Amino acid sequence: MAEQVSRVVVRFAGDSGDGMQLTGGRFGTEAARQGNDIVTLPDFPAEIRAPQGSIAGVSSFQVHFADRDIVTPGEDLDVLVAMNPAALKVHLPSLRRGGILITDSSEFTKRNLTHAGYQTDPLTEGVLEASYQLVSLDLTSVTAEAVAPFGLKRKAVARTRNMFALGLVSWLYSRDMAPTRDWLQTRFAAQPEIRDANLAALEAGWNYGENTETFAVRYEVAPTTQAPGRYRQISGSRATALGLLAASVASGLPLFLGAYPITPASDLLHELGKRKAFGVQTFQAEDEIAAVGAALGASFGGALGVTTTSGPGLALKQEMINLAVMTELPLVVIDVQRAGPSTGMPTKNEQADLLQALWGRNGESPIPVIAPNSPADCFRAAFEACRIALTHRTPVIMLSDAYLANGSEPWMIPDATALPVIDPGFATLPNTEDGGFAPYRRDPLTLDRPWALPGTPDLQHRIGGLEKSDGMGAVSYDGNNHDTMVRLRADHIARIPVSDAVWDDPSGMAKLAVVGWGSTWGSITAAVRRVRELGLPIAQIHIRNLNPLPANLGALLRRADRVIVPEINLGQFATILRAKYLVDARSWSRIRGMPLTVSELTEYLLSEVEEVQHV
Amino acid sequence: MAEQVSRVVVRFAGDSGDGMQLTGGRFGTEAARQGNDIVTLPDFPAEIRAPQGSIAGVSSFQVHFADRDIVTPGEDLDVLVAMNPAALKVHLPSLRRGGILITDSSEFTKRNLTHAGYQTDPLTEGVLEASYQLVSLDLTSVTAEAVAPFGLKRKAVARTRNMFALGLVSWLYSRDMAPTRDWLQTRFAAQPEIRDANLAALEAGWNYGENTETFAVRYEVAPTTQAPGRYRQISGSRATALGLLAASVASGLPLFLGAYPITPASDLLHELGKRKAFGVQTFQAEDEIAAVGAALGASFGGALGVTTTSGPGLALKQEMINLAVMTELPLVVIDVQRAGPSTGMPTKNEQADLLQALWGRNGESPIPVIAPNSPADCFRAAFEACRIALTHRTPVIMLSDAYLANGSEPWMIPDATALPVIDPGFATLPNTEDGGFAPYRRDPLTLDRPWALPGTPDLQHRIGGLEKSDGMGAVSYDGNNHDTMVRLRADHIARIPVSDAVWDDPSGMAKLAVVGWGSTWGSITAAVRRVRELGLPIAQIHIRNLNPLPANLGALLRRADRVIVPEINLGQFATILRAKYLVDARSWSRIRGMPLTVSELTEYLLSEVEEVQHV
Amino acid sequence: MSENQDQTHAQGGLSKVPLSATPLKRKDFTSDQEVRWCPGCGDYAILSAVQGLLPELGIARENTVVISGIGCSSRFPYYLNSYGMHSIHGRALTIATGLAITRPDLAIMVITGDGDALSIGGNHLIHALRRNVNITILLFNNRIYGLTKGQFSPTSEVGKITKSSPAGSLDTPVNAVSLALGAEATFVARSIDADRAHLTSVLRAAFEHRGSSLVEIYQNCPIFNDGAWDALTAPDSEGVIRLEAGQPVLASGGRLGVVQASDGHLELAPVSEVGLEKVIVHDPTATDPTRAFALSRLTDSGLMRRSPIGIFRKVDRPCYDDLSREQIATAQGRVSPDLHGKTSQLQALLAGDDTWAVS
Amino acid sequence: MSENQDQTHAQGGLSKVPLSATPLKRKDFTSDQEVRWCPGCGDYAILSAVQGLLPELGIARENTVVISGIGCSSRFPYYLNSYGMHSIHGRALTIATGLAITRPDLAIMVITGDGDALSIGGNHLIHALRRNVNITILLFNNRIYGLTKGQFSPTSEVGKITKSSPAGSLDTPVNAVSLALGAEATFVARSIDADRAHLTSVLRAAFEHRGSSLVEIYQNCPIFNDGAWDALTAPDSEGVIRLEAGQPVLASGGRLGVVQASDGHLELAPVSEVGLEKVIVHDPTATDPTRAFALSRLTDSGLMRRSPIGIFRKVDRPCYDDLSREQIATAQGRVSPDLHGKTSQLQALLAGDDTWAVS
Ligand SMILES: Cc1ncc(C[n+]2csc(CCOP(=O)(O)OP(=O)(O)O)c2C)c(N)n1
Ligand SMILES: Cc1ncc(C[n+]2csc(CCOP(=O)(O)OP(=O)(O)O)c2C)c(N)n1
Ligand code: SF4
Ligand code: SF4
Ligand SMILES: [Mg+2]
Ligand SMILES: [Mg+2]
Repeated sequence: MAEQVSRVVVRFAGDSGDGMQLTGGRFGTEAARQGNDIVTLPDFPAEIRAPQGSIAGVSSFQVHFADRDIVTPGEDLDVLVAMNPAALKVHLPSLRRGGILITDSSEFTKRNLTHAGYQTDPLTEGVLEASYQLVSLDLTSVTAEAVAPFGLKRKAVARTRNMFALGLVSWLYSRDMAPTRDWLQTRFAAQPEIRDANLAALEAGWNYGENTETFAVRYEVAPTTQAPGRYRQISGSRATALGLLAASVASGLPLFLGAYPITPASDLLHELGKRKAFGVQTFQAEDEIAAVGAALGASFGGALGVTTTSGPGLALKQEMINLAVMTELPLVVIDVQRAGPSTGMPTKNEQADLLQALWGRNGESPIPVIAPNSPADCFRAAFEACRIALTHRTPVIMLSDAYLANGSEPWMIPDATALPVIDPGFATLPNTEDGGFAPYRRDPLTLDRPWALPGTPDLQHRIGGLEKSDGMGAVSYDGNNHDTMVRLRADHIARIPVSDAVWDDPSGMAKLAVVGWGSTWGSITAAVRRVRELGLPIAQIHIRNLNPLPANLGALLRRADRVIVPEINLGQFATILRAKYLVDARSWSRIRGMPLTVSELTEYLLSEVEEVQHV
Repeated sequence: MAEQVSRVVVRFAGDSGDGMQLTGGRFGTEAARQGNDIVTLPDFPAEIRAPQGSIAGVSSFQVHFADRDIVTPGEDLDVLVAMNPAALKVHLPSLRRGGILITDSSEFTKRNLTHAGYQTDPLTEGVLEASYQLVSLDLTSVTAEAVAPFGLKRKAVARTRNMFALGLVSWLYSRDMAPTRDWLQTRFAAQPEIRDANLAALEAGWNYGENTETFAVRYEVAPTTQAPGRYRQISGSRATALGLLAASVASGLPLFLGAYPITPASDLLHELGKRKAFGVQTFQAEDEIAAVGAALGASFGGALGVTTTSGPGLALKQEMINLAVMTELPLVVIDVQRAGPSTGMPTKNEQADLLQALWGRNGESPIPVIAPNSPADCFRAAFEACRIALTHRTPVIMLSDAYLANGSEPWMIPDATALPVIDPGFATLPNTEDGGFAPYRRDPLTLDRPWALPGTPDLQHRIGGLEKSDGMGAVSYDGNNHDTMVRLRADHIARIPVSDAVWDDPSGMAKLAVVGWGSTWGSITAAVRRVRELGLPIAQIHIRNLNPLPANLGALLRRADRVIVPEINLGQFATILRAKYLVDARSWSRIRGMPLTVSELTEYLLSEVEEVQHV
Repeated sequence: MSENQDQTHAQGGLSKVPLSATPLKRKDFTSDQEVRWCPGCGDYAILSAVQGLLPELGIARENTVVISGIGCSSRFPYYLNSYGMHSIHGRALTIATGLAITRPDLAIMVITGDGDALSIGGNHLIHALRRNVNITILLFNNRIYGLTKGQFSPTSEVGKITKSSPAGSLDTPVNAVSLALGAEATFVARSIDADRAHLTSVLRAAFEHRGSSLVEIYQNCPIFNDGAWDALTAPDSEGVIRLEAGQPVLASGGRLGVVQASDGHLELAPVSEVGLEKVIVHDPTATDPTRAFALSRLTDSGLMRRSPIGIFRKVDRPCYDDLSREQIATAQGRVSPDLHGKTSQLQALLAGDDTWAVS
Repeated sequence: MSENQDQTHAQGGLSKVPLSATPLKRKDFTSDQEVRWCPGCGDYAILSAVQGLLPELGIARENTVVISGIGCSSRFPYYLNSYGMHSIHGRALTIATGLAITRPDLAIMVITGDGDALSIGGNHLIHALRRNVNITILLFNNRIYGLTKGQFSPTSEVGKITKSSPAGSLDTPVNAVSLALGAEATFVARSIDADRAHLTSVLRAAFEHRGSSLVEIYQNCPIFNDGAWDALTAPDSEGVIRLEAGQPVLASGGRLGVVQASDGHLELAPVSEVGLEKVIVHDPTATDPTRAFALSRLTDSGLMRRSPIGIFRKVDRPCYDDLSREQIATAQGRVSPDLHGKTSQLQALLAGDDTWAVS
């Protein structure tokens, strides 16, 4: 009876208090549980709770779900739920022509309309119906009726409107409601009236779809074919926290997090704060400098020292990170990038901290940099950052971003017993002829230095920020020694093994390569797919290790006639590629605080591919 | 009677307490006054006053003077004055075979020899005489005798030894002693015995040369032909301070310096602290962040806000500099670079903060960067940094370094009345249709924004670190606006006019271009001269504006078959040139805490030139 | 310090700020920006008190400057029609310091929060206070990080459960008044968002003080820390202890009085038992800060069931910016302060005292 | 706080540090590095006192860690044969904090200077003190920036002429003890480089204190600030006022005594006039810090002709690192603290509570 569709984009939008994050999150989970691939994108109001009903206070959550592998949260909406005029104002432009628009007419009051900047009520003008399937109902009344038996206060009743909306949209896409009902049971177990009211609202929404003739058709999105296994949905923040935790278990070193709250990195502090049973100690410091200092101190003592922050905080931490470079101690720095410069747009996305991460310190200060490419990939990237830091005794920066941190996707749960062991290989014995300890006597192959912990008898030694003599590590002002050490430090990082880059070109005929890093992987991959669907050849290269770069990258780039680097910055990675490989890597950038637009990128790539393939 | 020589390098070396800086400085001034071109290079012991007579405590001052234009402090010494064994140990390797070695034999005690790591007394071994003209005298006794009439304490007597040495070397090079005598008269006017003792010691040194037959020949270095005018000798620190002061006068804005002491930048704070008669307010802040914050606050109020620091301090200031980028307020940041990373070698030279200056901030944060190329050139660079900051409303970073700050050279005193006027062009009237003030309504040509000072009626407005709407400058989270603003900020800085780069190639046949920036100008110029003296063609390009780069630079680079970039870092400017112009700029680097060695660079350039010219 | 200088310093905090030509009204200080705090936020009341007070001070609007850091409270400048800067987290005082040193003609206010001023910005606070820069500091204390959505702050009580301290925070809270007194502050006061009259009077005194005036304002954050100050007004609490110069220090509607223990610390005792004559009389102008410090310890930072409000300390000390300008004036002597007239002096300096001519 | 926890905290500062198997001697703590301070620098005496004290504490050498910032004093770690880090300017306490939280088995010392601790590092100092992290802090106060060759520091007197203040500095000096007390410190003491016995006894008490112990040490810098403390021993000075628990607080060889004024602040008075019974008796363990604060104000920071030395305050309060470890222990319950045994727990966490299977 239901019409089969392949992929759907739904956005729930309303006032901050309307529970849109919860509703959208739940709808995404429903879809994932039913075997769809999903990608989600929350969008919070900037900073402070803005006045009710205002444009600034609009909160939204988008769910893209499909019967096949998808990589972006989607762009053109199939369904928009707009709980008030402000939400309609902000989000209507994203709804595709013919899409379904669900609104709560009771919220279209004079006051709210003015707040949203409407002169007249758009619901009554008849123009919306011309372009969209408008479903405008008095959600407040219908919900109130449904939850009447439970004796809730007016405000509490209003808070169940979101479940009505969820029920309605769930009906529309033929979702199985049982898991959501279970979830409500658990969530509100302690407040029976709230639980029952929410269940009733959910039911009412579903029934509304079932019983009225509002919708001409109902849809079904078949499960995708996924690798067999057990799955969960995971956000980038949570995946990062789990990756760090897994590295702690895999290395046997307790995890210490030094952090100062900053959007959008604070969730890592919140997540890890809950992991005391794993021996995780979280320290909310007085500022970013103290946070990274404490992490370095913990590292010095043999813990897995981690600090988390966003761009402005990274700037503050650089002096201390440089001390970690000089002392060659492990340190994991996670920068959840946001839109800059300065305070910029703190809740919005950007990937403009790459050069800061690589070069934002005084002197020659080489550091490995890693970037995950999707929310779930944050797990692997965080684990790898820890592994490199611990085994090579170096600070490592992981560049996540606001989109990765808040976005989520299904994730096949890894087998904890199969995690690679991380061996910190602490020094326990003297390493000089006379029974002393030379803290900078390096492994000849990897150039890693030995790492001896306080408490180890006979290996007492002093390290610090002054230049040190090769081997012994004593303070040295010798010019030739300094030149040697500067080069040794650079070489040490350059030797860290990283996986080869992959030239992904199913056609085998591509002349144009698009190169990306970090969270733009989703948009780029989607755009590349569209180009290929149109029968045009295009190669994709995605880089996770930004320093050192894969050894084969130069060769891959030279294989292409044209190299395009889409980024959410003014071409930072393009700069690196050009400098290092002398290839004419062309930057394509859109810096709008959100993921790159697939359609726009596709169009650009198409024109470029046509140029290189046919000329 | 005296033998004419063209150029001479003299180094005075001794214990920190021996007054070598004073002696060398004075000898340099003498030479400059007599019309020689000079370049000087002081070398302080690292950080703390080390034990007397120790290697770590050796302090030296080198003077290169010539009958023609010179550009480096020289390398192979003609004369070494070594006041004690440690000074001999450290500096003997720099003395050329056949050079003159003057030592104070009374300091070659058992204790001092051990301190310096000598098993036996090198003065008595007879080997020094084989390679050098050794003049070993008991300076302590001869000086004591000379100053006996003035009844000084033992310690004070010892402190006049340096004047004996100065007198002796001055005799050797036929210097005119009158100015030095005058200078001593003034300096010690308040302490007549000290004054007279120093004069006597100076005289005694001169007479020692005159009367004994120690030296076979005496030398003369003729004056160079310099442009007519009045000259003085000037160090980079002083020139920088004067440049800032001149900009304050030229703009009519009071100078405010916020600084936190750090080697080798502290002298700027000390210099400007003395300029209260010019209305200069210096503020020694609690840290680097407060220092730059105060400077930005002063700028906001309409002063010429300046902050001075070195590498680690720059790292700390970046978050505040980024606020200046966002608020588009003038701010002059002077980074006197030193050897890093981390604390590194704080008294040694390096030019490894270039990438930090350009890119060490979160987000897209473009900033003009200027580097002086010689001590005297710091005047012009500092003045220009202020001019750009004030007229274009932007932070500007000037990259000086330890060598420039401490080095000195003759300088033709500029005419204060001929300084270009700097017009800050404050806004005084509303600039919107409705009589309001739009702080980001830019000049369409330069993209500079209007700058209205607190206290100006009717122009009240608020600025800050959040992204702002184009024109009005209200807080904006709009994605498209952000993209616009990111590009506008970049474009604004890119449009700042800078002088074209010069392709300096007298032969007109060069295929190899050597490109430099900052203080390596001296070494590179000297090496280029040597290459040309050998009849080989080579082009030199020196860049003072590192951002924006000269508009013609790409064309110049492409004119060369090979581009070499010598730097005291691992190739930071080479990275920029490669990325921007896609030319195979090759880095040549020696990171030894001191200027590039001319002979080594010459050798390298010779082999490269031969390769490109003959193949 | 010469007599003459002392006189200068004795002038009030606004003595060098031009007056407004015409009387101003509250609405003159209202900007066109929509106020974006949460409904019920204590920040509204504070904004309103400031907007009410400023016209009364009589100073020119354009000579009023507000510098803030980052935090909910730090959005304040947008809502006040004056010059303003919404700067970066914890650093407002550094910016204000540079401005105050160079511009005696401005009334400079710093708006900051408990996180902004006491966590990341703690060092700048103590240094501004000891320098005594002429700035009025409003510290909005809601005992929480509001803007970042609810982590504990340096003023949160031990054991506070927040997103970042799910098992309870461990840090002993900072007492802003004690800290300021330990940092040589010359003016330290405390008030409450809800008490408009008290807040206005304290703020007025703060503006009139020449030097750094710190005003801690207990502010409610209904979203992330609602009722943080409710214990102060709970019926069984000892509650707010009002400090008024020359008055005995009483609590609980006069039932309790503050008395000095033998070792100098202060305690509350029933007035009926100890007698009113034993109750200390408040003197904020005492040179030695010990008594003010003792008063600051009456706050039970954990429970917050009692706390003094009012002006703890108000003493005269030359302020940094005045001294800095005096050094300039002294150095300039009778020389024209007009920089354009300084060309010949500059010429002399460019030359230095050791030059030679080449012809 | 449970009884059980209180017991833990009551243990001394070194209670969790392993003891040395064999008795150690001074030379065991002497590193092979040549000491590079200037001749006559007060730092030598402090180093020597520490090298003398450490063996007496009986703890294992390898469990001793020194973290320093940057400054002359901060070269200290190189000279002590223990684990050490010469870190960056002002930040030693942050590093020590992370180390202390994760490693209860280490005796952690922080070496810092008046610039390092009170200027750039002031914020970390006040936060470490209020958190009461188990660290012994030695603040070498020479009232000058030594390493950068002589600029005034936060403890320099007003009017100080230095390279960076040719017309005299303007900043009111910080009183480190007052500041620490305002920042909720549990252990605050002061000593003098030259008084080896006093210094050793104060340092011993500091090590034995569980929590942050701040010891300010008056240190002479013969090169850039020679005689900064000489007024204290000048014949006509009131001089050093020794604080000893349970003893009356006297100065000038017993001629003067410290008495309390009516408003709680302290003054010196001739004992013969006021009578010994009026002289206050020192009790560093008083819960309320008012008296300790009053004592701290006896220092005349400008002239430095009198100043108390000894332990101002020493009170028990749970320390941050112990509490943090207790939270872990509580959360772990009976679960094995061996991380390698945590794989199954990790597996459960990786899965979360909402999973589905694809087959
Ligand atoms: C360098 C930096 N670190 C962290 C942040 C994130 N941040 C913004 S405001 C804030 C704390 C706000 O608390 P408070 O100062 O008490 O102000 P409130 O919001 O409670 O008024 C934090 C941690 C930031 N913006 N910049
Ligand atoms: C970030 C940074 N800023 C500034 C400096 C320069 N610096 C080194 S030590 C020091 C102050 C030293 O004074 P103090 O802490 O009193 O130590 P002292 O040398 O007197 O023992 C300064 C300003 C630095 N190394 N790093
Ligand atoms: S979060 Fe709290 S402090 Fe911030 S605006 Fe809302 S109520 Fe006010
Ligand atoms: S400069 Fe002063 S503090 Fe530094 S080592 Fe020398 S005497 Fe000691
Ligand atoms: Mg707050
Ligand atoms: Mg000092």
